[in-house]
Amino acid sequence: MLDHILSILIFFPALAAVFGFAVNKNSIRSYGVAVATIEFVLALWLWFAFDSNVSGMQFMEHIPLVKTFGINYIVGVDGISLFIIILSAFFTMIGIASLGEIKDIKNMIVTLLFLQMTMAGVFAALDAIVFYLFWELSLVPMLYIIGAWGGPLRIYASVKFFLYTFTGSLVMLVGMLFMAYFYYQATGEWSFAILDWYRLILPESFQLWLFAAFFMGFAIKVPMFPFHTWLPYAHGQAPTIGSVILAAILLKMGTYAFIRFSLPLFPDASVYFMYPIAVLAIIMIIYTAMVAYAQKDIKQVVAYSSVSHMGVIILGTFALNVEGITGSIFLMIAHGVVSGALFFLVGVIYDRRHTKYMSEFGGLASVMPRYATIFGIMLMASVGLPLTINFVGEFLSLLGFYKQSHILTLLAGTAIIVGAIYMLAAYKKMFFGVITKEENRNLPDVNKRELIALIPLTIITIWLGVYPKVLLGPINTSVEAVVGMMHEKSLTQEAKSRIPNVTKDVEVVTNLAENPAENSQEEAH
Amino acid sequence: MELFLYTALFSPLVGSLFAAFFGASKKTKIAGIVPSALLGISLISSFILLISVLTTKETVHVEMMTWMAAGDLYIPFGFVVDQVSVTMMMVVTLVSTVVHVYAIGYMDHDKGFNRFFSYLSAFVFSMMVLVMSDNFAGLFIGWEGVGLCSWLLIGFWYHKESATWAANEAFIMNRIADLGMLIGIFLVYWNTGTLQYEQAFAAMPSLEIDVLTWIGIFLFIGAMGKSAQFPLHTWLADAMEGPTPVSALIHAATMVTAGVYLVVRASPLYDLIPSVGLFIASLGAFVALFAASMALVNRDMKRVIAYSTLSQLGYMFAAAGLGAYWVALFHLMAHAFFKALLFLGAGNVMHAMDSELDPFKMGGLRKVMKGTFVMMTLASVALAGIFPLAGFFSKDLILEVAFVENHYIIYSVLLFTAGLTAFYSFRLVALIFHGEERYKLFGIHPHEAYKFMLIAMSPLLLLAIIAGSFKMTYFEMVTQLLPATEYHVHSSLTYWIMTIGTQLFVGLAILYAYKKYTSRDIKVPDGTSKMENSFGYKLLINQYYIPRFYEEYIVKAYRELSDIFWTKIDQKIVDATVDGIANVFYQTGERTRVMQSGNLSTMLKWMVAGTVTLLSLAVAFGLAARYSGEIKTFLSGLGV
Amino acid sequence: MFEAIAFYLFAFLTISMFYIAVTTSQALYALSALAAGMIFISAFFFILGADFLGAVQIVVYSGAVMALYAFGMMFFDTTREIKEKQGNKAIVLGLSILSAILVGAIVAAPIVGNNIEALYPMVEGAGNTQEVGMVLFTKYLVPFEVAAVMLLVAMIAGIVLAGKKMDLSLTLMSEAEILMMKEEDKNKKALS
Amino acid sequence: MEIGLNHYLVLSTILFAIGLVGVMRRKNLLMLFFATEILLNSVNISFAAISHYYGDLTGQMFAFFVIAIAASEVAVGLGLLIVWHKKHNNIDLDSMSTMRG
Repeated sequence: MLDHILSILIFFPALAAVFGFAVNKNSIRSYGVAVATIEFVLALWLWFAFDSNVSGMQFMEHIPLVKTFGINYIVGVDGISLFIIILSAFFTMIGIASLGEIKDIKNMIVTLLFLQMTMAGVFAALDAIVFYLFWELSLVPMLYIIGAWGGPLRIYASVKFFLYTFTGSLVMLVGMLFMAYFYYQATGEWSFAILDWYRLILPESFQLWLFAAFFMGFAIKVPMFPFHTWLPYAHGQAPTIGSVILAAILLKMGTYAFIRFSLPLFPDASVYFMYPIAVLAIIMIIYTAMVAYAQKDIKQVVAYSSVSHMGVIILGTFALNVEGITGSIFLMIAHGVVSGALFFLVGVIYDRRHTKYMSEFGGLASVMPRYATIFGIMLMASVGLPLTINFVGEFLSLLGFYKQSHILTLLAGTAIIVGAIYMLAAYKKMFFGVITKEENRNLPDVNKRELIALIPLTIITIWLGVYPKVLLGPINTSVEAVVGMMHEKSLTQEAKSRIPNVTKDVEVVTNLAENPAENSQEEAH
Repeated sequence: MELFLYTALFSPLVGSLFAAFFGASKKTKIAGIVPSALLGISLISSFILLISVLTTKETVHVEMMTWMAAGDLYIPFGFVVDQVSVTMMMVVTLVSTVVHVYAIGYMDHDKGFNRFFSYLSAFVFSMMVLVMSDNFAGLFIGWEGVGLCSWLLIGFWYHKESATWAANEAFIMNRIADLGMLIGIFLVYWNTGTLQYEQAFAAMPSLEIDVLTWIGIFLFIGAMGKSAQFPLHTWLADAMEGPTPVSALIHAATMVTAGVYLVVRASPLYDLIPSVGLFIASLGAFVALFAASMALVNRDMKRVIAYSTLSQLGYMFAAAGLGAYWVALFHLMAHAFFKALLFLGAGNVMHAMDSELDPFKMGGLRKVMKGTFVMMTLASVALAGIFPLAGFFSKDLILEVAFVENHYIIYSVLLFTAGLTAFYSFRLVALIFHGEERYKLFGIHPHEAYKFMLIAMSPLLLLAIIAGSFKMTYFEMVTQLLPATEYHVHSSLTYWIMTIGTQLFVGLAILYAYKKYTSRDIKVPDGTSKMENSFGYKLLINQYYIPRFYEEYIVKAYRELSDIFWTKIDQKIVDATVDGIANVFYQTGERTRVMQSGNLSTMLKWMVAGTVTLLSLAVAFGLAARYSGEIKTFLSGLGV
Repeated sequence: MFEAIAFYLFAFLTISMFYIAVTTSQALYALSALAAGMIFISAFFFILGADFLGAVQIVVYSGAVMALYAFGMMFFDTTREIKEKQGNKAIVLGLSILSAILVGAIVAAPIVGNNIEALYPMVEGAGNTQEVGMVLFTKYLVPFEVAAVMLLVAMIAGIVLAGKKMDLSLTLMSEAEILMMKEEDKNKKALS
Repeated sequence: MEIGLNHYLVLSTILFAIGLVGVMRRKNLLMLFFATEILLNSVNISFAAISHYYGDLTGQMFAFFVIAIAASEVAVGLGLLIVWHKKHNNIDLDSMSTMRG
């Protein structure tokens, strides 16, 4: 069973979702929880069986799909993807368990299970086509969740979300096809397997174009400034569970893909584009933090804060050294936990008051002390206080990038200031002061079902903040391999010096680089 | 010894969690007593460690577990008890134990009693982490931890707008400085490859002076925030919105001195960069004078003491900057005792006066509050630096340091400030305890605080009086770690002239204050007197207009800029572009929809038109392919 | 010479006939003109030596097709004028001529270039009908059969369409009406 | 004054143009069918001509199939036309607008 655990992880929820249609409406909730729990246990089992000393892929499966074009069903995990898969299973579980009273609950649970399949698929896929398939499939359930259960502007928001991200990924698909074509030119065989692509050394000019193509797809998904405007709408209109999954997992696809594709495939281009991307990331951090400060709607604050934090993740990724990349992967997990929790918390108050405007609240700390406490902890985590989960990631990301640029890190570091400003301001508006609205006077505190989601998240937030080593170990091992490979593969002097040499044996077979002229001639024919 | 170390460190945490357990329930005394008792244990453990360090001269160094490890970075949870940290531990645990016990009485009537103790103990824990950590990252944990607790405690009465505002201000100001600190830490890591104090400091002498200067500057920026040095000082006065025990513990004795601790801890670094040290000293002297001047006129009892704290922090930085680290640390310790005492006394007064803070509305309180009167007067004497109280030994030493190091400007500034210090301290004492009983006009019936609160304060009183006598023992202990420079004025004549002159100067200032503020003419100022309308007074009472400047040009600008970013740029430009692109497609569809009129005849026309287009394309490409050679030669002939 | 005269004569005739066919407002005139044009076209086939094709042209067009149209017209009220609102005539003419020229150009392109080869050269000495038969039943056998099937299908379709219950339209009826109709059918069957 | 292939092609082009004019300006469906026949015939002429001048029978074959297709088109088209006429009592193109987008 362990040999196929990844396929089980991917397809079990989808299968269960299909059966879910047949389940009685009254028992669908427990059915959903049961399926999601099994999925989560499977994910935990994967972690147990995972050998954290191995840097390469584990639990690989290989089934040929289209042999002529080298399209195969290949899945596998390493330290980079393992924890995101576990996190996605975890969020599906607590998401379903804490689902409130909504209409068409059956459809919602089925959709969530289907979504879980696509998420697991994206992070486990090691074939570009399979990856692309899951990547696009993940849009569908999200579109449905926003469009069916969203707020008043849901149609606009969901269509915008879908078309925007879809456009980006089409550009990415073109990039993938080109990549496979280059592979064909170099070796005479077609292959879409990422691990095969890793062995390819591309001339710098090709790298730049391909990097740009992949960048479009990833950047919109992240979302990077200036491609971020779909996100506030999507978050603003999505139901709580939709926002949670979107922020916690779906956004991570973009940053994960940067590490899985862009860095190892195009090391020279990564170095070439490092500064522009870092500048974008810094704009993202500061600008969206300021926009978040201007918001009147608490959910929008959290949404924009999400973008701001993603900026730090991007920055860590493009630090191009072990510290930075490890930090950015850890921050993906951290941000997933924290922003997921914050969206849950916003959902709690929205369920009670059916408004998200901060001016409607005030003085909640005295009415809902437990809620205020949990919100406070998550707020501090979001601000990046040490001993919470976010700090570890942010610290490592910024530390990593400091090696590349002092000034830019100093600017990016303002994240900890501007982050504190909007978060504290929002907290003050909502929880401090005296109660001004009569409706707020008798709000019930968080109930059991909400605690099911919030307590584990709080525990994780602090546990991983104090003892991040459990995650950092495996991540570090895999990242070292990636960085080592990037150093080996890089062609330009600049890249060699920017990417540290982590001595690991990396096998590099083909080399388009040696005769780029010939290849470009071939292309012209 | 490790056991004592862990006990000293973790018992406040246990106390905090214990009190937090009762957080949401009704007030119970036990939520205050248990944390206080646990702090007592922590105090005893610290004391045992102190004795051990004193006698064996050995430090205790433990590594609890790994915190972060990635790439070459390795950060453990490591703790060290050496001569410096044990001093700080003693100060922290002692003052906090006193404050805890005191707060049981002070917070007696407050709804958030349990919550208060939870926060307070959490603060002590953070402070202990800060001082005991053996690496920069651990220091940063404590650093941010105390910031968090400070935020919680300043905003403790969260229903008050001013309190929450002050809390956020403090947190954000500290964050600005923390960024500097973080950058300093990054610099240390990338240049020395480690964050452990020992290895990092060992590697520093081989580094370039530029790098060291930057490290020193950035770390000091961190210290500036926490110790409220100019220009990040405004939060400290506003932080007085918190309950008075908090002011005593956090904003006088411990947290604000963390910056001084950092500089002392990083003494091997600052020894290498004397220019930065001089800057620190100059800034310290400036802040000492600057803060003292604001304290002269302020009409809020707690704010006066807060400015006095600021001023004394300036003294400490002056000493530390000049390389006299042990002197700075000594003043830190002495200051912690008498300043905490002063604050707690002020707390008693506040209690008695129904939270009235304006000393002009008090007067003559010595009759009803004997104990408090004695304590506050002695604390003020200590603060003013009169022989033989603690302040004399530590503060005089700083003056001597400045003199011996030939920094006469700093010396004279500090000397002048000493006079100011004496003046405003006794202005306060005189206004509160002497003169007419002006409070009667406001119908207040003052009463003395609980007895056990006074008893709780007594250790501080004792130490404020006798701390000076530990000077030599202390010197011997600390200088095993810090540079053991003794500061002696060369000729004994100069020494005596200086000392006696200072004492006289200070004494005169005290007398002047007494004379001015015990007179019967003192009225509650109503903004009409000549002095109140003078430029100098206005400047001082408005804190040099710095808070207003921040509000007008930074806070407001930030808010407006944010609004512009959102409404103008994000919505009108970025999002509008995206929607614009989508609109192009949409409009194209909308326009071309006319083609699908359903009228077959029209559609046939379009069909023909489409055919024509395609055919012409075919012909054009056919021709282009056929004559490609000619076209190329033609184009090259044109020079394209 | 004779060929040239014939060509120009028939060209003139066809063009004028077809012109009448597309311009006249009388359906009957149009029909007659079209039929005449078709017969004139067969003349070109004869000139070009495609005797078989010419015969087919006359039989199929002037016989079958025109007869069909004539019968069709009996169903319609041909006497009624159909108002033919016209848009911009210039566009219509311009587009037509342009596309015609382009088609001509494309068709002519390989011929001008002289680079097409005869795939199925004419057999010397054999009559046109023979040649056609040989090619049609060897190389084009399958398309021929397919065409036959297509004609059969078209025939059946024509009968079904024209002969169906013509007062009903499934597409324009609502669900309920269709259901009702089905019910009626069932009842009828049950009765019989 | 030899008649060459080009003459036929020009003729065919003219006829095609006439057919297109018919397609575009006719509002009577029946007339539209007529115009279609003209289009098909014009093409047939060029097929036959090319076939003749190149001594290749393929052209004639195509013309032959075109005629077959024309015949079946008429059969089906006319059937549909009758159905339409029975229902709406007219065959005016402008009245057919159920495809309005």
